Amino acid sequence: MLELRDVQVVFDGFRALDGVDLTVPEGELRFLIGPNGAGKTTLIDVITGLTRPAAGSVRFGEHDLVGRKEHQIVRLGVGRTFQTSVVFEELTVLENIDLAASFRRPLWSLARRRRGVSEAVEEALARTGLEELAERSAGVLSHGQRQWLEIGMLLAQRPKLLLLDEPVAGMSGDERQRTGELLTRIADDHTVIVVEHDMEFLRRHASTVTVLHEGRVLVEGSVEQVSADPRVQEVYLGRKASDAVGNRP
Amino acid sequence: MIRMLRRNLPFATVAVIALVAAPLLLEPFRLGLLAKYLCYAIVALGIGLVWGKGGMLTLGQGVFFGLGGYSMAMYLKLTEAGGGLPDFMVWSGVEHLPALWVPFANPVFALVMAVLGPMLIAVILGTLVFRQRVRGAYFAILTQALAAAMVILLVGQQGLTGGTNGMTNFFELFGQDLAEDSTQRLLYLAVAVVLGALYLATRQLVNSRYGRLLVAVRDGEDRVRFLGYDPALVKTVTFALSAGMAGLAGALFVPVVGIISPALLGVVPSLELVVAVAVGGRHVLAGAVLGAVVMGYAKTAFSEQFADGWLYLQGALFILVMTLAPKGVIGVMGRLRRARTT
Amino acid sequence: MRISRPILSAALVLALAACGSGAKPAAESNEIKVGLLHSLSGTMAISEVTVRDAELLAIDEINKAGGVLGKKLVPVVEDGASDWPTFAEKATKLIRQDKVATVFGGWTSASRKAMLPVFERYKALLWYPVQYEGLESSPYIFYTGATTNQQIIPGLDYLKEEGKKKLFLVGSDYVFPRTANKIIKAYAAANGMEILGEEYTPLGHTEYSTLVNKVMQAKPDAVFNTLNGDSNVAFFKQLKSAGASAETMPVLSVSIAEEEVTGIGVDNIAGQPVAWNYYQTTDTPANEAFVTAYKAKYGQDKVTSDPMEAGYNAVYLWAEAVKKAGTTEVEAVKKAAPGISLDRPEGKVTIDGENQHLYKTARIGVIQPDGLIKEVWNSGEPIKPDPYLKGYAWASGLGTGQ
Amino acid sequence: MSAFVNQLPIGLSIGAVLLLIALGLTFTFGQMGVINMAHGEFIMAGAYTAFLLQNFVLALPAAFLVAGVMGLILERAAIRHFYGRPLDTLLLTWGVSLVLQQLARDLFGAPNVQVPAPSWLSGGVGILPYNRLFIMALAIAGVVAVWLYLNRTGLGRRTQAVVQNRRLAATSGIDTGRVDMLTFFIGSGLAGVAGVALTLIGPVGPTLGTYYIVDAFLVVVAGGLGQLRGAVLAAIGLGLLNSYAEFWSDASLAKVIVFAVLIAFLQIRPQGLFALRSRVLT
Repeated sequence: MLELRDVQVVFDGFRALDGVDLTVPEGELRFLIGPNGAGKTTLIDVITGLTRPAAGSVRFGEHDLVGRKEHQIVRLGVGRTFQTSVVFEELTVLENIDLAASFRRPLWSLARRRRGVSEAVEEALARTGLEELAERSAGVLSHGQRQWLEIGMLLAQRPKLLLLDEPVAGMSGDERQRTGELLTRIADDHTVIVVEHDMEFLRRHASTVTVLHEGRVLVEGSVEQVSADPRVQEVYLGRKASDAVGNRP
Repeated sequence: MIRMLRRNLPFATVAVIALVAAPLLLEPFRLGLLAKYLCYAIVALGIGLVWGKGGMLTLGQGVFFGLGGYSMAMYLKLTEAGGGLPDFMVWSGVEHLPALWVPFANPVFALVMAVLGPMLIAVILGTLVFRQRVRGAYFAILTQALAAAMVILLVGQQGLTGGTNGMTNFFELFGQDLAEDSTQRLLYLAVAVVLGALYLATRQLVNSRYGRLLVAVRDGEDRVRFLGYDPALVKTVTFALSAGMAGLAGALFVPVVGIISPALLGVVPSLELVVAVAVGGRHVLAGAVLGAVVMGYAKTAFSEQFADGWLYLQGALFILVMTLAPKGVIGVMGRLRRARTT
Repeated sequence: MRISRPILSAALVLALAACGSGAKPAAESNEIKVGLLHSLSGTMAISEVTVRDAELLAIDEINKAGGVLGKKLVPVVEDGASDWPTFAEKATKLIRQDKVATVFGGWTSASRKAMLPVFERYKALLWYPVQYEGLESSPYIFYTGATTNQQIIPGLDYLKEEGKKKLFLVGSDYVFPRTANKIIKAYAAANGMEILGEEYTPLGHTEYSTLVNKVMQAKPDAVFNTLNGDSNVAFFKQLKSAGASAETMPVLSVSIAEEEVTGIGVDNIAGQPVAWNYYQTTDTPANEAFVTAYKAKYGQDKVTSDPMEAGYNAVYLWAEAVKKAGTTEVEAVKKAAPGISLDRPEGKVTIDGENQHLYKTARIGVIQPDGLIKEVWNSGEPIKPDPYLKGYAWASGLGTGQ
Repeated sequence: MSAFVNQLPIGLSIGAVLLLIALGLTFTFGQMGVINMAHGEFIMAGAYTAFLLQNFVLALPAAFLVAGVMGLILERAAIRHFYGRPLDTLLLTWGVSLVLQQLARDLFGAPNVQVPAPSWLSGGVGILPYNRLFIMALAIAGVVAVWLYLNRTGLGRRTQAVVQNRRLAATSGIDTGRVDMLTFFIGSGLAGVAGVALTLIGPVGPTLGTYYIVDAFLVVVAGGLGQLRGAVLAAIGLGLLNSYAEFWSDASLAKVIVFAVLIAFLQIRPQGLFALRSRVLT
């Protein structure tokens, strides 16, 4: 489904990604972890077209993603969320999701007034549990609700591959719980890649984990395999464990 | 049905005043002035769309207004010349009608070009600029430079455009004598109807998904990319729409006022229109329209009373609006109203 | 959005009401309203305000002397704001709203061209006080400044007499310089003179190093300068610092009068020739009175210039025509005006019946270190105005039409 | 041919003028993201300072102070409420510029005034008059001073810290308000100095600022936000372009050519010559 080969990214002489290979088969829920500066977000940026790699290939199905613009990649079925959620505060929750769901329509047809709510939107609202808030403006949502809205917008796009960048960062325990459940349900019928720091969350929901370190893939495997790996322990525990793996504020 | 009526009641009231009361009550000279303000209001409507909703601050809207005006003026000049050369070409030493001018003898072509010409330029500039993600202040400065460059270009091509003088001395439009008060009244009505129709259309657009998308592009252009839309396309289309409106306004302006000159499309008039929109209230389309009419009227009134004060007033008004009432007159009214009801 | 619309309509009604309230009661029967329409703001205000002042002075003087037809003149002053459409709008207002008997106004050709259709449409009178590019003769405009054969051609005659054979033409990019330069080129071709270069810069241009370089490289005998306004300041400063002086490179200017000299800096321009019909130093009794009265009214440090004098004259000429016609009615005034001849500060002026321009004496002056201009040459007698240059064989191919 | 060679120093001297007028903007626009349309009027204030003092040399520091204080007042009174809203600042400062223009007209009269050029600046070397050389020297001195300030003083480093990350700078104990004030003071002051220099070559009147403002912004746009070296290169590039374009065509066409080239240039380098790279999503 998604195949990265020897991806390299250089920022002003700094090698953010140094030859990453990554294969994610269809239907998998993959976690990406690694200490700060390991290149997790950069990897997501490369896949979604935000950052152009200096070398390497990114294949999604039969498409080569390198060199395509962000919106073109979305149109191929790759969607993402952001660490700091960006939703459109002046629009209502419903409008936010509706906008996400409508991108395949031709531009001129958008000029018509929206009537009713499409199936994709209803579904996204239901899955994220935001039905009650549908008519509220997105500006009044709490941090957790915003993340759910982001995920809802992502679902409404009906993507084949979802990339979630730290979906539970800054959430309360309760919210974490709900997000985790949401995630598992989504993973049932989607391919998902999650960047996450939170080990607890990881243990509970991850199937396969890829550990990045200094722009390279360190190990890949199940949660048990990975946490047992001495290199991972060195990377994380060699320094202060809490510093690297702990919950970020 | 009743809801629709209630929704449109204010619009209907304004429409009746504009279409019935104004032509009956105002003397021809004042009606002409009002027609002029309404032309500006059409441009302002476009600015309200592109800046208020789309967040693109265009300081070159005068260029599009001017291009529309020049298209119309070329047609009027050619009818007046009646097969000969327009007067300014004679004294500029031009001997044959330039090829560029020939098709403008056709009124339909001239009117279409008045709208399409500006849109084309907006599409070209928009594509070049937005695709490279040049935005915000950079875009504003570039449009301002466009206005400056366009003025110099028009002034420099005296044989083609009439230079600094521009074009004036028009006698008839579609066979109607422009000097007649009745013609001027008809023109006023035409301007008012066009403004009303464009207002309704723009309001519809703003309330559609497209309008939501535009606001989304304004507030988070990069995020919109990840919703699968191309913000450059959305922005370019919007910019072109506003350019088309400005062009149409220019085409209407010329027979109403009887002159088009580079002075109308430079940096200052372009900025003045933006000021008007800000004063009226940029977040609401009605605010843009109101602002253009009010500022147009204020300018006339002030320069009739004490000319020197106009710059002070305009400057001060602007500083006040931006610092104290960034939502403009409409915003203040809204606040007052809310204060009263609660 | 819903909140605002009722208020919007209310505001529109108010605006309409305000629009309608502009009408003023008819003039008292012992008064005659006249319009003064010049730029009081914007880039042209520098020049035009002084013309308005001179016109106000003339109105004052006429009123003190008993007015016209026993009625007092009441000036209605409007601001053209250096914006041509505004000139057209304000002209309409003066004619239709204020119902003035005549209008004195304009400076730039563009403002005149913008007002022309208005005056022709409403059959009202405009008195235009500035030298201009000719090729015009509207039945509803009286031109009290020079046309080309009263300023440019005498300027060329002067350069020819001085033995300047190679010219460089520098001008602002608008109608007057372009037309003037066409005439100059035709004149040069007919008189064995050579044009080494012709350059235009946008109005308000201030970077002249490249142009000065072009001029210096071409090594002309003289420069004919039709630059306008602030550009002159930059041009003369940069020309001087490039090492040119009035001796090595005379620059004949047709748009620099006494009031511009200070801004340019006397050091930068002293010794350079200019072409006009009037200078503050022109030695006539009428001028002595004019200069004294002007300084008394507006300040001893003020200077008088050609366009100011032309505006001042315009009021007197109109008043004379009204006296002769016995009415302010436009057609009657037009009929009475031809042949009216007055001794003005610049000497004798006469209204030409054919084209409504004036017979004027051409004068070449040199800018003095005190900022005033000293006459060094004049045409001897008033020159008959010839806006279409019909009387000059070499000018026949200028596409002057009509 | 010699005229062609002559255009090179002329282009450089035009570039120096552009650099001088844009130098202040690299501070206010470049460092703070404030589009100050009244920048041109600060230049004008500098020129009028020279007129009031009637002493060119004395006017340089005096104009720096006068324009700087005006900038300070503007920043404290209005602009500081507008950070993060560059477009609103643009319109606000345009209002300020209108008021200042009219104020100058009322204070000094509409006609241009004369500032005597010092006698030691008359004459020249080859094609370049001394006053042009002086402007070039002043521009170089300005660039060096700005560079030293930004990179060699604590205040300057703090300024750069605020530019790169306002919030982080604030949390690490930098008084961003003071930094803003100072930055605006210096940026406006530099405009004042430019105004004094411009009295050597151009008119001194109420509309002085409007002649330079668009060009100044184009330099900053071409140079890239917040980049001193970008501004220097852009000013020289635009100066040369102006000079040769005008040499081969005419002054009117040259302006149009410059605009077209700039748009084309932005196709290759949309962020200007140099730009801070940022991963922050807007």
